[in-house]
Amino acid sequence: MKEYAYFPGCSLEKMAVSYHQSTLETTKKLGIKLKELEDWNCCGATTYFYIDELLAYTLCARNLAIAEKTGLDVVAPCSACYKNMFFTAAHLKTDADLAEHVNFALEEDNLQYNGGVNVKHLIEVFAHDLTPEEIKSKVTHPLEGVRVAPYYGCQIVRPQKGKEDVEQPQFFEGILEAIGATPVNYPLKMRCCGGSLIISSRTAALTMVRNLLKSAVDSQAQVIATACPMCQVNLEVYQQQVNLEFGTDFNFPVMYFTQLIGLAFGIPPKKLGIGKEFVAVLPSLVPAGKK
Amino acid sequence: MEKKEKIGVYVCHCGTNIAGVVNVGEVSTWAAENLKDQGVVIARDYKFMCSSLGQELIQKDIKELGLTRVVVAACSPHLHEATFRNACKGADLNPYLCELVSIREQSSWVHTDKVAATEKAKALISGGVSRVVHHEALEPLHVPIHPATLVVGGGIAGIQAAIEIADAGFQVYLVEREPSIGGHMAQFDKTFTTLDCSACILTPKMVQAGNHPNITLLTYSEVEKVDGYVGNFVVSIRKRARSVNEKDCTGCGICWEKCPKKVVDNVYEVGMGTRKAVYVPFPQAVPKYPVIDRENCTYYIKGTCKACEKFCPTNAINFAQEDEILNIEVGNVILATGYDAFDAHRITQYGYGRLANVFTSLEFERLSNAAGPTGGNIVMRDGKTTPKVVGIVHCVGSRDKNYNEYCSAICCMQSLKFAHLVHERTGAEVYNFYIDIRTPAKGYEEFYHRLLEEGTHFVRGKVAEISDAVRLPGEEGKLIIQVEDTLTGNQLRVPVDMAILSAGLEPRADAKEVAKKFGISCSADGWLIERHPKLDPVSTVTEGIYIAGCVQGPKDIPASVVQGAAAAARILGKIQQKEVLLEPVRASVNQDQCSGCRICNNVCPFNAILFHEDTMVSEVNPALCQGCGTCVAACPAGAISGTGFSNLQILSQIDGLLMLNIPRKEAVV
Amino acid sequence: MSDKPETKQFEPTIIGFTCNWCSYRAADMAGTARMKYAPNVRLIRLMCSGRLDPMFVFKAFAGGADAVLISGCHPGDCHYINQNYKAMRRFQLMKRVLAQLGIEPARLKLLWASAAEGAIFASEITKFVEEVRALGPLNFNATGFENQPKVEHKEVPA
Amino acid sequence: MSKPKFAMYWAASCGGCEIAVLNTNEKILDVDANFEVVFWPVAMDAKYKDVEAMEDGSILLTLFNGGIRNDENEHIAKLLRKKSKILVAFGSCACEGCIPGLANFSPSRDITDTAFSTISTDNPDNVRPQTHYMMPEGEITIPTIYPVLRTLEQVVDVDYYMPGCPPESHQIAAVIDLIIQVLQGKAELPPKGATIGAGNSTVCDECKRKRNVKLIKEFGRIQLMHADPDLCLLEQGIPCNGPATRSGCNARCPSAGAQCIGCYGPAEGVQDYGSRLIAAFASVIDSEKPDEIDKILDGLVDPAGQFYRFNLAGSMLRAGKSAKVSGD
Repeated sequence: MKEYAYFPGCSLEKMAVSYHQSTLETTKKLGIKLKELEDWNCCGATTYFYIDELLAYTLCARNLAIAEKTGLDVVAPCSACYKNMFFTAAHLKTDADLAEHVNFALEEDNLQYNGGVNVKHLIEVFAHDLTPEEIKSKVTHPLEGVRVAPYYGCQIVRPQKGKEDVEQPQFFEGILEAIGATPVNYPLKMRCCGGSLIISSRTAALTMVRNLLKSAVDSQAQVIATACPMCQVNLEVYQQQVNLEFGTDFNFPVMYFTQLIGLAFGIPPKKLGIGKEFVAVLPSLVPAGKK
Repeated sequence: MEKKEKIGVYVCHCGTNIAGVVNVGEVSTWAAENLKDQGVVIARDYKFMCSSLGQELIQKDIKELGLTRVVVAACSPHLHEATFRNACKGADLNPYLCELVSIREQSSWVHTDKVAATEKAKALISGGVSRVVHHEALEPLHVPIHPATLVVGGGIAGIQAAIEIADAGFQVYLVEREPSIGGHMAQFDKTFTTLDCSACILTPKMVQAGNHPNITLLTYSEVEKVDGYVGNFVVSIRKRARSVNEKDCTGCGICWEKCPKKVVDNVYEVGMGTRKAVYVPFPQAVPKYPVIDRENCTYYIKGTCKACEKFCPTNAINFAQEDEILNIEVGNVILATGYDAFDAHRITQYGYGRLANVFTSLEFERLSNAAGPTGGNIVMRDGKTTPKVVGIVHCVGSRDKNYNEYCSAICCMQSLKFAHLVHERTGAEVYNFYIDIRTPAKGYEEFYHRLLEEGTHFVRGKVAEISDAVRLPGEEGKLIIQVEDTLTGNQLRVPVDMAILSAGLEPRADAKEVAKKFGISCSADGWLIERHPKLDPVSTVTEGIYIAGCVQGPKDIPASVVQGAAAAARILGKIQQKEVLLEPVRASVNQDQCSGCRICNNVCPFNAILFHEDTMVSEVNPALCQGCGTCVAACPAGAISGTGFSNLQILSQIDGLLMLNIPRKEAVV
Repeated sequence: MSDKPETKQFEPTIIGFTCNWCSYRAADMAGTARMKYAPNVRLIRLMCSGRLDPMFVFKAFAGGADAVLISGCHPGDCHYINQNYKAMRRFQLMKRVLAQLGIEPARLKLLWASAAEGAIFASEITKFVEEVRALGPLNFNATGFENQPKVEHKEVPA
Repeated sequence: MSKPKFAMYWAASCGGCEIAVLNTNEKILDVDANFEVVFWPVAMDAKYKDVEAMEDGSILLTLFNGGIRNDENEHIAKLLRKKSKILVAFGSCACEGCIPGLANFSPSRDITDTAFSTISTDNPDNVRPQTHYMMPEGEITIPTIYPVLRTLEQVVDVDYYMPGCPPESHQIAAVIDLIIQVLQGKAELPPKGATIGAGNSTVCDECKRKRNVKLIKEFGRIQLMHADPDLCLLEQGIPCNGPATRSGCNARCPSAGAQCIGCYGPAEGVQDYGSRLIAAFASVIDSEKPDEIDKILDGLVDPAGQFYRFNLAGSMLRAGKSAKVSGD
């Protein structure tokens, strides 16, 4: 049985609770044990690294130190959490001076980080640690004919791991194929969703969201699959704002990839947090008769 | 030391180049006094040792003082070792008894502290003197030369080389892997700047090579094994079964007309067109005999068909034909195995293979070629639509740390040629996206200006992405080229109908194996290494092996032809001499001390070490030995010695450099 | 070494082995370009770094060198195909033996330099000299026997 | 006519050399028949004084085994040199330092510490030997230990070298025969400086194992490997010193299934035994990747011991840095 240390991150507690639920449901089905870190803290999000780098590293290192005690790889479902933890782990490995400072601070908490943690994004577990056959074996309701735009966002492959293609990766498509869906060729799959610009530079962010939605429509997708709470919010929640700003009429479903997998696994939609969206999920995905 | 050597030390001022930093007078006086015990009988300093007066000074001393060894402290041996060796030879002293010590490149030019530089010069001379005592008089090795030559690769460089040698009256074996000679040049439509039709200038050469009485053409063949050494190579060549008897075939073409099996041609037509299972790659192929592609032929797959055999008027089809191994003897070899085009799939953001209307340069060559799949019509992938806007991306896979750091040399000119052809034939608007425009040969810059006048757009910037994600009005159905115009600092989105990736050149996928087979080396990039990048560009470290064309590095047709001819000229010179002189810097095995442990056997990359099973000893073939000395160091029994770089020479030089050869008087603490 | 004044900073003596094709030419190149570097290294030209016999290194240390530099063509660029790999393997094994003999392995340096890398050659030498200076003199005196205590010979009682 | 005089002496050595001499069995009687044994501390009672009283050059043949570890060794080496016509460095210790020479890895301080203050030593007051000590009867002295062990030739001029740890008895017998023949005028002495009682090539020459081209992916210790009994051991990754070691032992160890450890010393013309093996082993390692090479080298657990077990004192460096430098 595969076992990971699980770092849900703040978003999954409230805003992205459906991501949290669907993650737990689908991994349970696949026999994967996610052990939530004890007493984890915020990853520092986007902003903290620009305010106090050392403290931000320490913040992430605290989670890493807790994870190190479990001896497991740590998995983060949020792309920003993943990126922060991954970079922190990488920097601490190469910068002895930084490691010393950080460990000095961690000592206050009786913690120590020795550089032994492997950080993974949740999607890597599905894409690399599981074979397509393992996923296929759990599929009871293949999403046949459903055209999905795999939206990677800008952070998942940004710290390049090994030789993987960072310009046109294909692993998300692989997961979608395994659950019977049809991944469309989505040219902007690696583009930024605007991230926190939605607060600081609203028009710019809305333009980015508009481009992503338009490209999904042009690609004849029926739904966008995401792997990050921030992407999900920008693409889904801000659609009405985009429509107001640009005179468009998007009403385009956006779902976490784990929700799509869960549906294919025959998990009841409610358990996957479906029903809380701003844009209704495709009726074909949740046919009548299923709760 | 039984006999005391008489050594002369000559310290050069090199004008002020050396004397400005090193106190040459002090050095020479010091050498005369302190190196006396080593055998120094005279030490002089002189303004320019390399001048004829300087050389005469040495020669005079050799004659009058009976010098048996000479040490010259001057510039790098790479500059003047030959000069001073010849000077010694002129005075009847074996040239190998002269040692050049570099006190210019290694002292005066690189140090500012005059005292330290002078002391270092003394140490270097002391090392040279200690070493020269153990030099031996050497004679170059004489090896006879077989007059035949092997040319590997039938592209333009190989063809040129073969014709030059054959015209001079000597036998040439021209080996080509594909069914026809011609190489990449046969795929091209026009050649840049002159816009000559490539086939028009290449075909006569191919025919000439094919018909030449002194050229044995071995197409559809590959070199399996190379043994021997300069002047005396024995080469095994696998002549793959064509399934066609060459002596019966007339090349009439009925077989490929009747063959029912169509195959996508991934070689000559780069996937843009088809051929039959029995085929010649292109109409002007030399030789004219077809080949049956056994992987795709219905008979070989299913056991029935034989349409070609039925219709062949001369019964030339031979399904049972087998590969033949030919063993030939040659004196010299030219490697002209060319290049592979960069695989544009690797740059995923340019969408080649994903976006239909992204083409590679070789695809465009076929597209624009009158004999190509579209009859020379420049159309989009649908086979009919003429593009209105075409973008040409330079440096695809070149000058890029992620792929190849080097410049592929031909892409700028190739792109300009494409721009011209597109413009001329379709009237489309053409954009060239370039990093720098490089036009460094006769008529090239002028061609660039011609393109500028034709109205081609030039955008300086590396293309970030080619995408079909439309955003703005007017972009529908187009490919969007995203690029920063680095001259204006603006981000551009250029909608085009067709994008052409001007792919760079890469070493052949098997370049390293080929190099190993022939005992030469590849650079880290994979291009074969020439003996000297400037002064000896077509020979290699292995005597008798020459390189020509793109196998040595990216270059265009004129440069390839030049190298082919140059390699041929070098070989003709060698053949005319009938024998070759080899540097006597060689290793040899003392047969009494060798106990056949076989540690040295595969230490030599030139296969110069032979193991005799009967006597259980190893032996170095002096003609194959390149004198690196690795086996000398590797021999656990100390049974291998190196002429010109013996242990004694080097150990003594260490002693000298550390001044251990100088009797310590009161210096001992 | 003994011929240097005590008051000045320690000036190490380093023996350097170069190959004829790359690193010696890099030294030439550094010279032609008048790049300055520390004068402590005295170079020996071998045809190839593959010629490097561990004995040469030990001889240099035994003879009073404070450090030894081995240089050759970059891996993959050897003029003799792949002989520099043999030098690399000997270097790695030699370092282990030196460590056992109590000689700091940092006194033995392997430097790849192509004929074009005069600047790298020069700066690496200067860097190496500083590293050796920090290590201090090796004082490895294997030729004499000066360290033996002087014993006055008395009649040895039977 | 009186018989020519013979002497044999042991300095820093184990005594194995004398046993090897006795192992020549009845050949020892030939020695007695042809020589007058004047000095041989292991076999007969003699005093240094008696030797000192001899005329210079009056002993025809002296076999000297053992290295020079202290001032007594040096004194006797010089004394015997003066008194002997032919001085033979007998056995590995005298020729190249051998096992006693391994002490050259450590400073002499550490060596005495090991002898007098380890956990197994019953020496509560940490008594240390003194070179001079006053007793009521007068001053007594013991020899002074030197910082490093030297070979015989590093101290005095040596005429012949006879390697081996110990020299094989059949080789000793052959040398005795030769010298007797020389005495009888039937043979000539080899040139001065020659190695006697051994071959000129290497152990491989006498080894019957089959040899191929070598490419080593892994080194291992012989007890942990299942070695092919007919194949060259080195090829199988067992660090066999045979390729660099002088022949003369009939490849005893490899024939018995064990790797050669090099007791016969360097082959003819070899200047630094260990260097030869370092270069040779490294040359045939089958890897071009530094990490992988390091991993392969990890299989050689004690490289300095492997390459210099018998030869350290006679090697180019002669000793480790701590033994050399801390000449306190």
